[in-house]
Amino acid sequence: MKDIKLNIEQIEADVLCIGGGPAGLCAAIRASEKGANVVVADKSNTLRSGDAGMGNDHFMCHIPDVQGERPGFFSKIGKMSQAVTETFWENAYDLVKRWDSWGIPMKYEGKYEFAGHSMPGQPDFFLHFSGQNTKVKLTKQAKKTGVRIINRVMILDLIHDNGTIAGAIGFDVRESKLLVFKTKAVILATGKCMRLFPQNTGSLFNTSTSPINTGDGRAMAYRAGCELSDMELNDRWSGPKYFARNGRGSWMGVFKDPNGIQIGSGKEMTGHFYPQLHENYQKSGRGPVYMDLSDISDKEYEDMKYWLVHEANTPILDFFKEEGVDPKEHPFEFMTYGLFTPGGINYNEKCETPLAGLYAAGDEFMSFYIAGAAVFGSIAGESAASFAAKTKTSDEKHTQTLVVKTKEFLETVLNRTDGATWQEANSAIQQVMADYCGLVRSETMLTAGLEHLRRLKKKLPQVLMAQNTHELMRCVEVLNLFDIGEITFVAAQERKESRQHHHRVDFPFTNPMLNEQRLVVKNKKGQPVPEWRMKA
Amino acid sequence: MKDIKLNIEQIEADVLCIGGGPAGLCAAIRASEKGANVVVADKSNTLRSGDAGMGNDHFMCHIPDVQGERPGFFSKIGKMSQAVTETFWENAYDLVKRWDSWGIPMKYEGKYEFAGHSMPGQPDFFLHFSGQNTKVKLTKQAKKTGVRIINRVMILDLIHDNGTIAGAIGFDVRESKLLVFKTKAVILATGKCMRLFPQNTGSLFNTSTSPINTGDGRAMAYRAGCELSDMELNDRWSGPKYFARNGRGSWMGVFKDPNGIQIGSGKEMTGHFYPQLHENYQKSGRGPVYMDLSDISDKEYEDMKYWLVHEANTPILDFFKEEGVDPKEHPFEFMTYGLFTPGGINYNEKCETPLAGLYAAGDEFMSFYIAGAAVFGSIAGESAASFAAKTKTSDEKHTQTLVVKTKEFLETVLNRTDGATWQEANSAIQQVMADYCGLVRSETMLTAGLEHLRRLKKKLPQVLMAQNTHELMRCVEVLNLFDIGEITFVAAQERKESRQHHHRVDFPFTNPMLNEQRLVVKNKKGQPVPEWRMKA
Amino acid sequence: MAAVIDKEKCNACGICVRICPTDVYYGSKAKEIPVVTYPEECWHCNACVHDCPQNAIHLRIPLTMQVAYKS
Amino acid sequence: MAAVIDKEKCNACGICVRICPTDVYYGSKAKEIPVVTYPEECWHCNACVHDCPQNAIHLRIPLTMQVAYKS
Repeated sequence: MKDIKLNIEQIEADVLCIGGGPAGLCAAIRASEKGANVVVADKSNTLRSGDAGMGNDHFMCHIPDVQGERPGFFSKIGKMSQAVTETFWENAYDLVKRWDSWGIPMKYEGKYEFAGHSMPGQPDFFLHFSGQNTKVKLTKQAKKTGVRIINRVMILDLIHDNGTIAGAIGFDVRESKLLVFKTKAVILATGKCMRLFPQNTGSLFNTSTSPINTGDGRAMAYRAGCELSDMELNDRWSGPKYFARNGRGSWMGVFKDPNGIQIGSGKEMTGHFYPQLHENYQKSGRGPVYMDLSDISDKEYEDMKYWLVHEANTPILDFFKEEGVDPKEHPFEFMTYGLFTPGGINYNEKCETPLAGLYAAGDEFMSFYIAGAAVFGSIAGESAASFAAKTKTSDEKHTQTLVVKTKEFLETVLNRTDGATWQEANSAIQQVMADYCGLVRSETMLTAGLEHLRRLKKKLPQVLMAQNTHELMRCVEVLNLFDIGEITFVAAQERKESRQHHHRVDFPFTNPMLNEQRLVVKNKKGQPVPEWRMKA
Repeated sequence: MKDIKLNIEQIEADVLCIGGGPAGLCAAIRASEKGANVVVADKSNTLRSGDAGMGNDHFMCHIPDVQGERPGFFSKIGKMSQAVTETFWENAYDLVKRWDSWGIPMKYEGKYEFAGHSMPGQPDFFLHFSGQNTKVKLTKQAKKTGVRIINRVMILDLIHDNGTIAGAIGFDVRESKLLVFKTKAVILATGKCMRLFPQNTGSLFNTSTSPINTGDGRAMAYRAGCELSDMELNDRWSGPKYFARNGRGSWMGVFKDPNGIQIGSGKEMTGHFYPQLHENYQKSGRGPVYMDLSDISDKEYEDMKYWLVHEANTPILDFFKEEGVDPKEHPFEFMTYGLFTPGGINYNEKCETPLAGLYAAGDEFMSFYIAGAAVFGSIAGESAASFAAKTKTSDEKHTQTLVVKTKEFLETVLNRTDGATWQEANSAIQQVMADYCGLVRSETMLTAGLEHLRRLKKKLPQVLMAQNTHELMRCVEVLNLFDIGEITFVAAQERKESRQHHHRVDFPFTNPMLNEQRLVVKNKKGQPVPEWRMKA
Repeated sequence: MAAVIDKEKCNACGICVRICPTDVYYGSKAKEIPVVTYPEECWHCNACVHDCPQNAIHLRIPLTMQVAYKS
Repeated sequence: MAAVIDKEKCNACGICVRICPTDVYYGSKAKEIPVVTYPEECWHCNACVHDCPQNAIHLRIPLTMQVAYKS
């Protein structure tokens, strides 16, 4: 019989940043600059963790001297509020300068270069930057600013007291330690939610953005009482087949059909906004669709490869190299990846959430790309620091109960010898999501699927099994996915219309009356309940 | 560094039966009765291996005193030749009597009972029998008849010399032993081919019939020079969701939609012949489809459960029991399972193949159910025994080369420490089959997919890795699947029409000129080549 | 884990190891309580459950395989 | 197996173990050649390949992930 025990360790600070990506690190740096005692907890290691771990090559911003007019595009379509959008454009250039001063090369050959990823008829608004080592530089800057970084920590729940945040509870994923964070403010910056829907066959971890982003922030916030927004409006991407990887905008070729006929004009951004193209061609037998680089010049090809390196696409370039194949001469297939969840914690322009002391930033809701993470990370840090400065540490009674309960649960999972692995549970939730709440939704399917999901969810605590704290981290991720899945079902049931990828066959039309509303789901006594809100 | 070596052991006999299911065991028993020295090699253990391992409750046959007129149904639609069909009906009753005499209860409450599984307008032609322990009884009878059974042996290739069979080569899946069978005749009876297409999410082994039936016989026969027939005409089944298990005919309820409205009259056998019903309902948002037992009487319910036990469905009954749920009161969902490969070695009425001394029986081609396995198993045994009686053991030169080459390859896979597991390779072939040669086929998709498949296939010998002989067995299964997958692509390319589940979007019509022809694929210098044949 | 063995009831007779069609018990030793080395290869056929003279085995049906039913 | 370590080149510095985002190297011991405990959790991000000072790591792209291209 196993008998793993977790030792309790307490960590005190003013501000805790959960997640050490661009948002979390920028939050930590700013909060620390503002005088707060800051700790960052990352599931991995901030040097290379998350979507930005191996780089990003485009930073959305407005630099008047270079671009002239401010691009209007994103202020019109963003699901964020007008105030958030405005705040973004006002602050982005400042972040460019700060990053540059921290050693992140924001200029290319001595000047700001805007190129790629832009929309037809709009000024270029993506600054091309050599971002392969962004996370290394941000980590260095955070340490220099006095931030304490604790890597390999899985935070699993927020500690709160009557609507006020008091910290968080987590564990070390390499050692048997339960970590109790007592802080005055908490910033959620855990990124996207990727492993809810199946992405690709063959592997749970073959995802286009980081597979360890499992909506942990969303799930914790929901359990603590925050509402989640737009959870039913799932989205899809496309990219190389079968090596799931984002960065479509960096492949400078055109799409061609099997007969070498170009699809589209090659100039528009349909590759971004019509990711189903590839699936539709495949399912209708007209496919595959190829990314064809044969018509670009040698100079363009060399440039493309340079930027692909900074856009974290070296593994695909290396694949072709090992294969002895030049992608310029060998068109390769694209595919449509699975659904994911952009909806989440709809933070305001100060990064506030409905809970006092709780802030969110970056991809906790939608995305302004890495630039949005930088801007709102910094703002979250500022908000959290100023909240912490005027707040006393909360009392401990509630914490003790939670710690005891959490410790007991985690140790049960660790010491179980017969049961379900996290992979089994993760596959089960993906199966339910794809089969009942996927690309085709209807009242009858949603009802049946939600019942099945809840039946499985109820069993999880009785069967989940982990051999060590690493697997325990994966188990907690899956528990979060079950919460988010349940919320997605409830929201999909409530939205009785079709919109974007939310396709209700029983309500096939888009209802224009809902254009100005958004759907949120709240935790009411453990049950997810939908509510409509006017858009801000 | 690992250094696993395989010790060579030679086994001599007149007849080798590969596979110890109803076909292989009946073949062995009959060959032994006819005076041959017989050995059976089974990947598992003949007591419980294969589709019939835990039972079967219906034996197709014609007993004139009970049924009157012979059912005409199967003689009209079977893909087998008229001669094979005739031979079947002439011999099935004899097998009933033989099985009964071996202790398999072919009578129910003292008499032959025909019920269930039948076609509208046809006499009942399935004898209901209590077959849960069929394999135990057949194994006992085989031993009694003097058959030598070697369990846990994976046969991987036939030994042949100028079109004449000389034996087979395999290995012990529990010990490091290479087994060289020197026999005058070989009978292939390895069952179906199940793991080529994805069946269900979550597990490679969640298959409706036995997951270890991987078309080993088909692949070996093809490599040795036999043509394979109807490989592009893949088929599908339906059954309980998500617990893939055949035995649809034993669930005596009706299908209902989510509103409790019955689908179909409830009397026809559409559940067998329209398995896509469930997928169509799901994909169109009208699902799920429920198996509803609420209208059957208590007596019918008890009968149903009795027969489900003999039809190997106890695990599903046990699931409901543990769940505390009575399936009579709780309609449960059905689903459409993935494609599989009924096509294969189109043996004649004497079970002969084009190779002298090589015979095939049972599910190596299509299926006459367990009755067909019994009948043609017995005939194969008779043919093989009489062939062996007039044949000398073949010379050994060719065998030695093969043994050395095989030993070297297997030891390489066993001693490799970095590489691809069988699961990875199996997932890869399933991905290619589903994406390029699945429910939608077209020239462009088939061409692209075949190229990708061949690229992967070429790499397999360089990357496959097994920790022990158990995993080595799975690796060999996957190598067989790659051969069968390649053949399926070639046949699907050649059949430029749509027929059954072979849906060519570029050739959407069924071509009546092909009604009387069948498509075969032959191995010509290592390349699969299609040819058309007139139906016999 | 597919097959779950009750260590109190099991008498290490080895029948399950002998008969399992997919050999999930590969690597089990004679006269010792069997080990489930390859749980993901369990077909959930119930052969070991049925043939165990001690009634010491039951199948845990994976979450991915639980039949969806109406409550 | 995702990351493959060249045991001749590796100097057991532990950088890959420290930085791997998905912690495939869990269980590796200090000053020993790292072990790939959870290969199926490799995201194939190239972080370890890039940061290895000895150039001792390369990724084997699984058969399921090989990009389909025209020859």
